[in-house]
Amino acid sequence: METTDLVGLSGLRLIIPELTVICIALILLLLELIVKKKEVMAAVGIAGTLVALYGTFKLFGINGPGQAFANMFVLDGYANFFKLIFYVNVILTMCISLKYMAVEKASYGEYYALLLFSTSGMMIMASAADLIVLYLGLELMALSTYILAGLMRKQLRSNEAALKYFFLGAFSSAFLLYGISLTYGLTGTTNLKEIAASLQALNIADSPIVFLGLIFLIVSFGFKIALVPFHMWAPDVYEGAPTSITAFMSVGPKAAGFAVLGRVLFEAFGSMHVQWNAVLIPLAVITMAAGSVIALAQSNIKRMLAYSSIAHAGYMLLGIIAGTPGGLTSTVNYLMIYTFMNIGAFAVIIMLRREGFQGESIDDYMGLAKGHPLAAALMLIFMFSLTGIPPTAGFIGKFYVFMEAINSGHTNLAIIAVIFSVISAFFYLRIVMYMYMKDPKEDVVLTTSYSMNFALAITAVMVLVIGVFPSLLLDLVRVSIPG
Amino acid sequence: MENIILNQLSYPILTYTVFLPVAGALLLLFMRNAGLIRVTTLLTTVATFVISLPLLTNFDKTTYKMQFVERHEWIPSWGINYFIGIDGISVLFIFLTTMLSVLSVLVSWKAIENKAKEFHTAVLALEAGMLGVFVALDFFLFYIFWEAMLIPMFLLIGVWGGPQRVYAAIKFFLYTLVGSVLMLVGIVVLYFTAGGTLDILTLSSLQYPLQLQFWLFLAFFAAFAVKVPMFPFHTWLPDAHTEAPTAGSVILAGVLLKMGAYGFLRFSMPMFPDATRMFVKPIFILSVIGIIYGALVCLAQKDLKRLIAYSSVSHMGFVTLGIFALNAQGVEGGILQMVNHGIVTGALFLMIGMIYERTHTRVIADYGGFATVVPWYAGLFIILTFASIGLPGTNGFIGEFLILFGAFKAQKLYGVLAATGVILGAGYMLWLYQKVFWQTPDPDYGPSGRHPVRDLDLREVVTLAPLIILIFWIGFYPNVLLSYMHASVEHLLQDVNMSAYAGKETLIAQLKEIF
Amino acid sequence: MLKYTLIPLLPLLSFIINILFGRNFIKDKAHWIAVPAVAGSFILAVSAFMDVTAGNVVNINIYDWIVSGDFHVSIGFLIDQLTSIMLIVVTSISTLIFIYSIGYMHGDGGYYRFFAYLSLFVFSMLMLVMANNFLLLYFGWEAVGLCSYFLIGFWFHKKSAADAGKKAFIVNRFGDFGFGLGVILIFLTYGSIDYVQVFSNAGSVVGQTINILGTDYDLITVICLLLFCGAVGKSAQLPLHVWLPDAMEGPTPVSALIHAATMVTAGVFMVARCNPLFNLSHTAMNTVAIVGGLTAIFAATIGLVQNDIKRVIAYSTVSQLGYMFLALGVGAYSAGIFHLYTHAYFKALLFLGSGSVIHALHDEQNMQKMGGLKKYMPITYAVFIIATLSITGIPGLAGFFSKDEILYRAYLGGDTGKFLWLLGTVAALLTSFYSWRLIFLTFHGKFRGTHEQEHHLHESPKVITVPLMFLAVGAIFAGYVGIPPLLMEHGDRIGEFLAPVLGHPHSEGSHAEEMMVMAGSVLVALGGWFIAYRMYIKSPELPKKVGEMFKPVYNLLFNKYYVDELYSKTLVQPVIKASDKVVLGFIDIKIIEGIVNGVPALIGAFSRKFRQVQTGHLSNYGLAMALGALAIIGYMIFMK
Amino acid sequence: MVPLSWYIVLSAIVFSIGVFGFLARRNLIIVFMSLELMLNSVNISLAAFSHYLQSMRGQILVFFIITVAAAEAAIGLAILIAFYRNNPTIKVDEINLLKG
Repeated sequence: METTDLVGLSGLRLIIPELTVICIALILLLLELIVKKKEVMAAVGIAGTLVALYGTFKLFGINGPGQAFANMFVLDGYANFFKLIFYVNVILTMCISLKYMAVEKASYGEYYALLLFSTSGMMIMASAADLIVLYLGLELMALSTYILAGLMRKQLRSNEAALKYFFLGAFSSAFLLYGISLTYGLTGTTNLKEIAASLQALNIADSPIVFLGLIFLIVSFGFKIALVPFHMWAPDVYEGAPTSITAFMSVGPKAAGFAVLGRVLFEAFGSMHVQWNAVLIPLAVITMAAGSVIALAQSNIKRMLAYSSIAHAGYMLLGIIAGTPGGLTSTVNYLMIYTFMNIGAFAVIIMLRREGFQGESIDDYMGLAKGHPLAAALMLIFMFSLTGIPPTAGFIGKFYVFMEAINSGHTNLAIIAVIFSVISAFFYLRIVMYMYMKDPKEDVVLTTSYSMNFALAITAVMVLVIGVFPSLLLDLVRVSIPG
Repeated sequence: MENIILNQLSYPILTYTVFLPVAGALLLLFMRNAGLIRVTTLLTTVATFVISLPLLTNFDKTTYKMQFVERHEWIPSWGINYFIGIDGISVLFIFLTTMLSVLSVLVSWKAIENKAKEFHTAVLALEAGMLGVFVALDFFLFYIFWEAMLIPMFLLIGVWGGPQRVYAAIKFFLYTLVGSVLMLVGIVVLYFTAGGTLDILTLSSLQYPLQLQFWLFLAFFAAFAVKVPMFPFHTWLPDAHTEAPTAGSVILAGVLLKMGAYGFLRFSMPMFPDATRMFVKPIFILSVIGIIYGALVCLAQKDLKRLIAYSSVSHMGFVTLGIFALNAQGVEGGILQMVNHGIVTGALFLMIGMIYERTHTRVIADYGGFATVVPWYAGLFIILTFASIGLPGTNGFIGEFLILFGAFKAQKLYGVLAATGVILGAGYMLWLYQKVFWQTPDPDYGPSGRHPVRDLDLREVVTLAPLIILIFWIGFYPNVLLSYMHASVEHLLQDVNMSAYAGKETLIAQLKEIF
Repeated sequence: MLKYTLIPLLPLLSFIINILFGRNFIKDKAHWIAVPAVAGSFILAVSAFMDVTAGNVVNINIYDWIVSGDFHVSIGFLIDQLTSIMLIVVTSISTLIFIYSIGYMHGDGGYYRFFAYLSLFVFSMLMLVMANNFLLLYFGWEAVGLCSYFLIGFWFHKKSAADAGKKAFIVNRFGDFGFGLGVILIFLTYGSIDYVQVFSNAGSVVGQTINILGTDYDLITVICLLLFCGAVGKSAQLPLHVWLPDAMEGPTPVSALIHAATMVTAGVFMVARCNPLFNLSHTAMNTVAIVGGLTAIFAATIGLVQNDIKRVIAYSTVSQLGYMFLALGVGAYSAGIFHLYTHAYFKALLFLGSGSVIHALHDEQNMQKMGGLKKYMPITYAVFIIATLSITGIPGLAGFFSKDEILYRAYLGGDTGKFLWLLGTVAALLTSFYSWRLIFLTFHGKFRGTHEQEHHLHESPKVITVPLMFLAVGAIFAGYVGIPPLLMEHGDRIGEFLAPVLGHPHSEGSHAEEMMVMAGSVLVALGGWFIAYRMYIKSPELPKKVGEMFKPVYNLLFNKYYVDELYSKTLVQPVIKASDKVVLGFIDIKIIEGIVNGVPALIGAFSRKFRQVQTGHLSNYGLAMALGALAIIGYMIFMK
Repeated sequence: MVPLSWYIVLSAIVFSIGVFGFLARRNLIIVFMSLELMLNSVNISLAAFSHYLQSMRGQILVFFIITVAAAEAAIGLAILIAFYRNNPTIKVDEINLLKG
């Protein structure tokens, strides 16, 4: 016993999902030498993820949070639910990537491996109970994503996107580290729970230095979830990166960022709720404002969705600001819904891409409903869901977040939020308007595949089903995050 | 709960009524042939109408309680139920909605060529949404329908509308959305004040502090005033009406406009009685302005549809005036006038649509002498004209008289001012009729002319007949509708007039209490 | 029960049948449905009259019309003395005019339409007079307005006709506006709008006041004046008389039936019906009397110089209606109704006669283009003479009795009464003058029209002349139901008959006074004839001279005191202009739409501005992050 | 005996220099080096803290940082080279294809 504990082998059981994902990633790297068909690799990837998913659900059962590796790694409902989001994210991304990467002439085998590595990084972040682990997970995720963003190495836009993402990412992780070091210096530990404890014990909750460290942490997390003013990378990277990766990035790192933000703020700095709220509220407001407003003037749909995802980060933040377990739940719930509707939207965008046709300009959507009613209808659903109009899931997400914000007494914030959601409605409607109310310039040909259709079906169905029967999701979220 | 009557029928009639159109819409998804689609849609709407009839026949007029109630758990974690039912206020709108849907399908029979499938899907979705709004007894459910309705309407206007359709559609959508989201915040606040329920009946039975009432009333007012629409929130209406396809205009005028006033009756009044009494004066003022303003603008209109659209502003002014008179005559008159306006203005839009199909112009000046060109058409149109003027013997009179009566009873001055609207109404409607139908026609439109205009055909007469019949039926025997309302309206007025702060009637005193 | 219901129902049926099937099936057989219907209701009316004379007044409710809260009104009939007389007048005249129309409208494109509308009118008029509550009265009131709208605009292809119809309806709406409010106020005062309840406790609210814009007014006065507004509109009294002359655009039978005999007298009927209320308010009574007196003389003066034969008669109608109101105003209700009843006959006769003339001259209405017709159309001439004698009040004819009664009652009515009597007498002089002027211009002298007109001149067919004769009989003998006591004891049978409803006249005067008044009226009648004779027979050039002499006066009269112009300038045009330029052009488009479209435009501008921040330079992005961090730190320090 | 504060201030200064370099320099390589500077400033403070707190965590993290930094360098340079192939420049302000 002694020995096992010393090595922490017992903990291995808790990281089975992570291990699975990483092993599959490694296998894919080797497989790349043997098989040439990318479909196989995607299939293996998806299969592996499903195994991990299964593992996660087996572990779901364990009552109470499971600790491992000297409490550096925690496995609780919170982590598990985020992992669920990551699985969905990566599976859907793989589905929509297949044909697309071929069209982009960038179908490299390591693509799928990298997706999985990045995902494993996110999973580690979600489970990190210690700032060190958190840092490692974050870097694992980030480094793989940098590469993915630049994967179309023949295309300058992709290069530039990767470049910017890399430099700014590194810049932000420097902030993270500085924050960690400050926190460590004052609390003498990097374990979140112990930080909370020593904040109490040493009674330094209102020491400016601690708060300084916290601010640096918020800055770097804000970078990952694209809060204004740490969002500047997002539009450029979203536009430049391969669309499938844009979809991946718009959900994965954002969710991971929220995962760590939530955990750090609630577990470690819960006692400083007032202080960090004072910081987050203005951030949330300007994030919603900038996101919704600047998106109006965009002509490239990927870029527009980048700003939209910034605005959504603002809405999600409301749940954190609420500062209650319920608030956290609402944010997580929002993230899950956001995953479906956003990837769905990007899937439609990807369908338009074909040999010698970018299909990224909003004008390319003119009269889509004439040639491809189904695709247009799907896009319509996703757009209205992003706007937050019932009976789509988007509404449920927004409603829950606003509910928690108001419940915690931030009614004014909620009013601001709804106003901006009306403004944002305009640019989502514009897509619908282009698809249905304008005549097509040239007839668009869609590049579809079984996997693509599968992804679209899943996302659309989920968006509608969650919209009509929210309980299906809500109950799951609520059990994973004890209120 | 004591103030509901569970569905007395053997089958969940309301659920069937609301979701049959959805089923029809889903059915359409698997169809290619436009003709088949039209027939299916027509059958669906007719079936919905037929299914909804037992609501009228089995309705218990003696009670104010919610009837045909169905309640199932829906989102337990939020304490939200699938909770539907109707009372004397909503039952008539169910009837109106199901009927007008049938007619709007009929009238689009030839008019809609492109994207027929999407069009009819949208119409059915819209019908379901509208019905849902009127039956929902849970605020969350209500809001879902209330917003969901916007999507098909947005498409109807934007896709099948006139030249300015896109502008009109987006204006309509955003305008109404702004109001709705503010209401959403109000709903959530209410949710927590009431301790985690959105059950409308429970919410109505509670007492809220005056300050809260004040703000919530404003939040709801934002949503409802835009929908009504009350001056000065009306400018989306002319554009939407003018650009929408006939079916769209009909449903817009016939049902959507009613939801604002319905909201006032169903939510604002019973939940915030004190705030309601506080806002009577401002709303009276806005209503009177709306009545006269709308009428004056009509005098200056050059476009047929635009004129009718602005006349709606005037008529809905009467409605709000009536329901905020807070006495039986006013409220019942208001409700009746909503139905009347649905019938008359709906019919007017139908007829304008029919003539537009023939002449392809809505400019009043292009017409003239049509009484000789299309006599039957002219004959039916004059009936609508006088119904809209409020001539005794037509439904318009009953509504307007009761409203003016109620308003006069409540606040003499406003009653008198509003009554001037009756004169102006005669002014613009007769002016319109003369310009379009009297004097000598343009020979081009004559039977031997270059674009001969044919008179109404059977389909169109069938489309209009029920409305014409209703006009006279209600005109000579309004009790057929009024009798449904009495109990509910009486109960509503009790709620409004006896509440914690009843007595302190001066606006200032209450405002002091708030700030 | 059924009988009374049938009275209005028959014409309604005739309307429905004609309007539905007239166009395609019945066509020029329309009268085969209309005439029997109205004749039928005439017979029923007579029997109803018999019942009333037999002493059983009927008050029946058919069914509940509107029930809302404490407001309750039903469709129901009250058939008492007053109603029964009105029934006789309406149905009898209608019947005759229907028959007349068969010939007059023969071959008109809208033949079936004409009879349909006419039947609808009769229905509405009957509802109006038979109603047993104010709201049903209001129903008939508006309905007859509707019919007059249709019938004035019957030849709608003529712009003038279309305008006239619209004008009539809208002007009436002004009156009805007041009337409607009056009805509401009555309910709020008495808690009911059934005649019986209201009148039975009319006195209960004497002295109560109503506060309007801060000042208190006597409640009953306000009610009466509001009701009177309606009467003013419907009966074309000052200042709402403008629509009636234009209404002559309609076919002549319409002018005869609606705009002379029946509809326009609805106001008189209504005021008489409400006499229990009016009796309680001197102010109201005096208003009624003075408005009536002024209108009488005002319209008469205009009538002096008009050339359109129908317009002359129209103005004479307005003036005669003035008489009736004068009578009501001085409390002589029965006299007013009496005049209403006699007037119906001789005025219908005048109109139909002129119709016969117009018919013969192929729609020529200008008297200056007529003349010397008496040898071509003797019957018409004869009936014209009878009617004129009657209207000018030559003893022995219908007009004499009623008009004399009115003047006498006025005379007895104190100082205001004397003044009113004076007005009345002068008006009588004028009436006599223009009536004879009409005769002389039309039938005497030599024909001034074109040749083919002269060539086609002929007496009208039987179907036209026979009703004329019937009416002529009426114009002569109708008056004998109201012989003044002076000439015959208990001669005023109509007065006594109506007494239960209208009460007895307040004051009785001496025989001497009565003689005096009578003599006066006869004198002015003859005087009028004499002047007219001098001017148009002896020296036909005189009128021109006089016209030149009093040019301004002449113009003023000829242009009807410029009332229409006044309204157009001060009311109609400003409203139209304002609604176009100010309300729509400025408030709606500039202000409201400005805001509605301005806000999104502003946001769009912001959007385009702020996207400049996204320069694409790595270092700027880093800077933004660093500054953001700094800002937060600064914010934190600021918070401390 | 060097007091802790000196290390903290040193690391703060170095960090600031790094930030300044990142924002001010135009040569991507130098920008990249500034990043490394920032990371190492953190290493200084961590090491100092860990020594004064007598806890190993800080120094462990330092090793991790060094490792990750190496990986980061590899990837960063790879991206840079990929970029350079298509657009032979390393001037920061010539890289603004994506903007707005």
